[in-house]
Amino acid sequence: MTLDAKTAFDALRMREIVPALRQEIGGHPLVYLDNAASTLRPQQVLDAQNAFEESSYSNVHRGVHTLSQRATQAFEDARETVARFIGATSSNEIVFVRGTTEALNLVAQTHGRQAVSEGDQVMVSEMEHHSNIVPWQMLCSETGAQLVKIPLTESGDLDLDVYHEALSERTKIVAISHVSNVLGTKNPIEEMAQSARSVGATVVVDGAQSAPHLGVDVEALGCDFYAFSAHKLYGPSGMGALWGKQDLLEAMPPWQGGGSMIRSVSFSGTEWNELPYKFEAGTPNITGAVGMAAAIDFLEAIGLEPIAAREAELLEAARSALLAESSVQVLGDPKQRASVVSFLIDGIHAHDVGQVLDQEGVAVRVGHHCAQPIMEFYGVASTSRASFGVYNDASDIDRLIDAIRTAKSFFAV
Amino acid sequence: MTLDAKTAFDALRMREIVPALRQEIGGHPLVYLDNAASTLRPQQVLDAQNAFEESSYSNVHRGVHTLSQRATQAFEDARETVARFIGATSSNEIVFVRGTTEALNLVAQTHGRQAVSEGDQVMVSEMEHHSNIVPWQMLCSETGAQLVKIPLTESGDLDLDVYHEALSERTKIVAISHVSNVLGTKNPIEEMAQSARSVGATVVVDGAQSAPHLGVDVEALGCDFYAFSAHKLYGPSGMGALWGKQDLLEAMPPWQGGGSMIRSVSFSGTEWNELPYKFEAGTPNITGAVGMAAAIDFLEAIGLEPIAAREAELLEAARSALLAESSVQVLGDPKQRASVVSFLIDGIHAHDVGQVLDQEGVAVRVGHHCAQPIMEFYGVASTSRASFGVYNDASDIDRLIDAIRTAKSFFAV
Amino acid sequence: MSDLRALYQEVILDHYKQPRNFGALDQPVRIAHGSNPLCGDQIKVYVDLDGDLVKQVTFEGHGCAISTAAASLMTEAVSGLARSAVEELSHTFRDLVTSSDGSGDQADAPQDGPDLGKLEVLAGVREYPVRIKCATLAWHALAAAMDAELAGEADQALSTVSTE
Amino acid sequence: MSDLRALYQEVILDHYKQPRNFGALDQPVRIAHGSNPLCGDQIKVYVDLDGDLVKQVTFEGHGCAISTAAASLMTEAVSGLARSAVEELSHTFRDLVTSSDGSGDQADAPQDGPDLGKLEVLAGVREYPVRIKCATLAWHALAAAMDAELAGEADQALSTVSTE
Ligand SMILES: Cc1ncc(COP(=O)(O)O)c(C=O)c1O
Ligand SMILES: Cc1ncc(COP(=O)(O)O)c(C=O)c1O
Repeated sequence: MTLDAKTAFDALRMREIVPALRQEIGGHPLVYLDNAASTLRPQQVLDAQNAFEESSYSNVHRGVHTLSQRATQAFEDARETVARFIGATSSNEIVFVRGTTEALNLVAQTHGRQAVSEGDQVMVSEMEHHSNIVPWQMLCSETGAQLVKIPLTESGDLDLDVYHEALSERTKIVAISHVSNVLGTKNPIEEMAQSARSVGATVVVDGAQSAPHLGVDVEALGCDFYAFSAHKLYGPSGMGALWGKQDLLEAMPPWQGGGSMIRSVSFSGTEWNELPYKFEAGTPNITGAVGMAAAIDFLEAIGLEPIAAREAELLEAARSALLAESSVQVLGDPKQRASVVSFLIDGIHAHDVGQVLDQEGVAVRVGHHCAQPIMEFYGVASTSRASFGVYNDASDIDRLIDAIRTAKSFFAV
Repeated sequence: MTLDAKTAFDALRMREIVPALRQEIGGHPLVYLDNAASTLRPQQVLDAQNAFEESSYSNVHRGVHTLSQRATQAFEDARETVARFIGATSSNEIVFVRGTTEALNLVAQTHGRQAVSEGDQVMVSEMEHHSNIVPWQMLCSETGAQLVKIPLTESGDLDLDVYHEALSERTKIVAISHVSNVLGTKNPIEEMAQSARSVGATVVVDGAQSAPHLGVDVEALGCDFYAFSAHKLYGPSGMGALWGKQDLLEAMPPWQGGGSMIRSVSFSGTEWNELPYKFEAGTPNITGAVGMAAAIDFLEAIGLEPIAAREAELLEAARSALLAESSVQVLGDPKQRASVVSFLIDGIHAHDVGQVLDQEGVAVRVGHHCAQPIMEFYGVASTSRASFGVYNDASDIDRLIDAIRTAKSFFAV
Repeated sequence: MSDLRALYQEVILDHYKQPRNFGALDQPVRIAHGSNPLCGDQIKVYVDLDGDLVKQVTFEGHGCAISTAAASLMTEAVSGLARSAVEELSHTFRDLVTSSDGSGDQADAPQDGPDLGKLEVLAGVREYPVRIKCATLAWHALAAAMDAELAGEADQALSTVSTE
Repeated sequence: MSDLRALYQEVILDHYKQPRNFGALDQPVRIAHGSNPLCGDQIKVYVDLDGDLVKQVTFEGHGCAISTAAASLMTEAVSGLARSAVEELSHTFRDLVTSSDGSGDQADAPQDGPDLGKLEVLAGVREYPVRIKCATLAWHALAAAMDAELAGEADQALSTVSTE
């Protein structure tokens, strides 16, 4: 660990900062290694939300009264924060949504329906989360387009040769995750986006696992859409953002109809509102936006670079420790990776691994992680997964390994 | 006010219970009469959310570890609470959504697309909120169906003769609000639903303004879908529920694809999950569900009957006081009504009314209230609207009238 | 009440009650609509242009005190000016009503640009972000009218959002 | 660790490591698949029926300790019983693993119904709601097999949800 980063994290004393980390599970202090599924909220995020509820909450937009103006201000400030966080040129390009899944469905059901017709192709990778497969499957079955798979290699990387080869004028959309939630693979978006652009395809990036862990710059990535969830970056559930290039967003039809996405409504016809409101029908998650911005403030105060560096060290330390452990197998060995590692213990089903680890106070996720195609590729039904966040440290890895040993001895493997 | 209800509300000492009510606006204690737009949260709702965040938060479903089990339990308990609150037979019939708007769009884009074809009719009333117009307009323009309007009468009631007359075999969907957010009209859903059923139309009820104020029993209403928002019933924003009859929900295709709404995913095909998960793609607003259930507990502890009785008295007192005031006009005089009244002051634009009232610490909403067809019907551009909630009392009406007098004298009308 | 006076200065109330240059022009060279969906306000601005000279501007429509007074004051301020001077004035006016973004610091007001004269009375709007659009509606419509290449009607909807 | 022992009793670990009646039946009268998408577990249950008698039940598949042991214990418990007795046992077993809903009160366990014998070792599952489906997977598949009107294969997917 670099000295600077170490200081930053020591100074944070995470267990004091994140209330949920103060609890004991099975008589042991909680070690939370399920960050890829969802993160725990720092006190300052909860405080920001509570303070907002107590002094500024009201419905946003339209209102003349003081609370409604405060709420609108806070809501739009949050949009600015999100835009800045991912390097968007304008906050008009930020659409607030429930999370990554809703963002991807929005793109599939608006831009997707515009861009894709019978005989066209939509490419998604074999390492996608179901949320970045099913919306495209639905689009393809609706339009008669073909869903094409960018295959995995044994190391857990994408087979880029196949990818470049498969791209053609027929490819209209390429949808890929920035970081895999099972393998931790960090995909080379810049390179992939460049090729996709050369055949005129739009590039949709599932940023659920990159936004919390890397410093993301959507302009530098060269993609057209980027989707992520607040609950994976220490913000509230029920909140997330879709970034899209302004010209694409402008050309897209609205998705949901209702209050706020219209300029005027009458029975003879309705005019849509400008960006981003065209895509935000109904009362949004107002307090959620405030919480998301507070979470971003929290991350930025530490610094995304130190976070990435620190988590990279934890990840490598965890991988080494797991690889050194008898009867333990690690899934994949991707070239570039971040924050997530999946493993198997010979002779112990992942479900039982998760159970024993929980009893030892170590929370990991077990199962197919909503990425069944990866399971199929490796020929396993499920894995155990440890995923890291800002509040983890080296002692958590020791606890993980100890718990794995307990499991092995309990099951006598 | 009945004695019992009085006791209940006195005992509550609302200003102590709802933190946002403790603030001063323009040097005056806040009088919040913008409940139809959104409500303020009682401390106990915030506490429930914070406690959940501190001890039980995690992603729901699938998880073996303790937090994930606690979170799943709390999330599904919330679903039970919501089901019970509106008299649903089974919690499988409760789909968690962002709010009323998303619920209505879900129905329009799934059931609507199934049920409606070219030449069919969708009926909505002239008093609908944009959220219960635009999704149907979009559906009609997509399918070639016709959007038919149930007209208003001068009193702000629906013209039921026209309605019954207009119903035919061609009518596939009737979408109506239970309570108008502008006029306070309480529509006779039972009667309207019965006629609709007799021609085979499904009945979609926008319950945004009824769920917080009346005791709702969806089975007794005789409708097929009922949509409402948590933020209008003292729960969090970004949260709401759609209730639908099980057989209809089962017959509907999914709307959004992703994690949790599938049983299995592979590139050769995907199987949908059972109800209600089929309609809940992605990580839901987990803490929001807990908050919504806490808000329902809060309401039920007071009792929906006392609430309705109390709010009815406040509404009638407010209407009388407004009608007695020179230069003030009240919009409509609906037969049955609840919790909302819109008014105009001759010679003062609603925007200016709102401004002066705000300065006096009285928060009302001004504008078209996302119901432009009502504005058109009455030939006004905008109104001022006072809407009541559990924490309002008679002194708030005095403050409203005082502030209106200030406005009149300030503008010399 | 003192805050109210800062927003609604006497001049504003006066122009609200008795708008100047109210009504259609018989032979306008340009017309533009403006609408503010936020409050349903509609405005129609009539412009009599003579080459580079803005000979006369009038307006019609119904709006709140701020938007009506702002339109009325605008018609007085711009009639008789060169187009370029109108544009400059419009710029300076928008700075006036937006610059301090509610911080209330008068010193933030722009020091350069043409003298705003009576238009200064609208400075109080800065404290009320939601009302800024009321104050600039007529100016947006005027700009649309002047930009329209051909005589005819231009539409200018002030973008806004409406949720509840 | 004491909690773990309550869930994973010795008998369970034994049946997990050495499942009884594991493998296909040569001439099954009924076969059913069961799957638990929660953990990817798949099971295939083979039933040899003779009229009303359940002559033999075997299973194949891969699962966690609980589901494997539950399947193994089930095959032992039901082979040789009348269909009606199997149904009764199945019922009593489901009550055993669900009744206390995690409250841990053994007194809540059903007192009536047939003697569960060794199946009692699975009672600890009650404390772990998410594992209940592991314990009942084989029983669901068995029920599907017995319900299937014709010889052939029945599919029984245990409903579940998966989010993250
Ligand atoms: C009658 C009615 N319907 C629908 C809505 C939309 O609800 P939401 O904005 O929570 O989606 C509202 C909110 O004002 C309403 O009053
Ligand atoms: C890579 C990836 N994509 C998409 C999602 C879905 O995110 P959400 O459930 O917040 O919509 C996840 C969540 O696990 C994920 O890890």
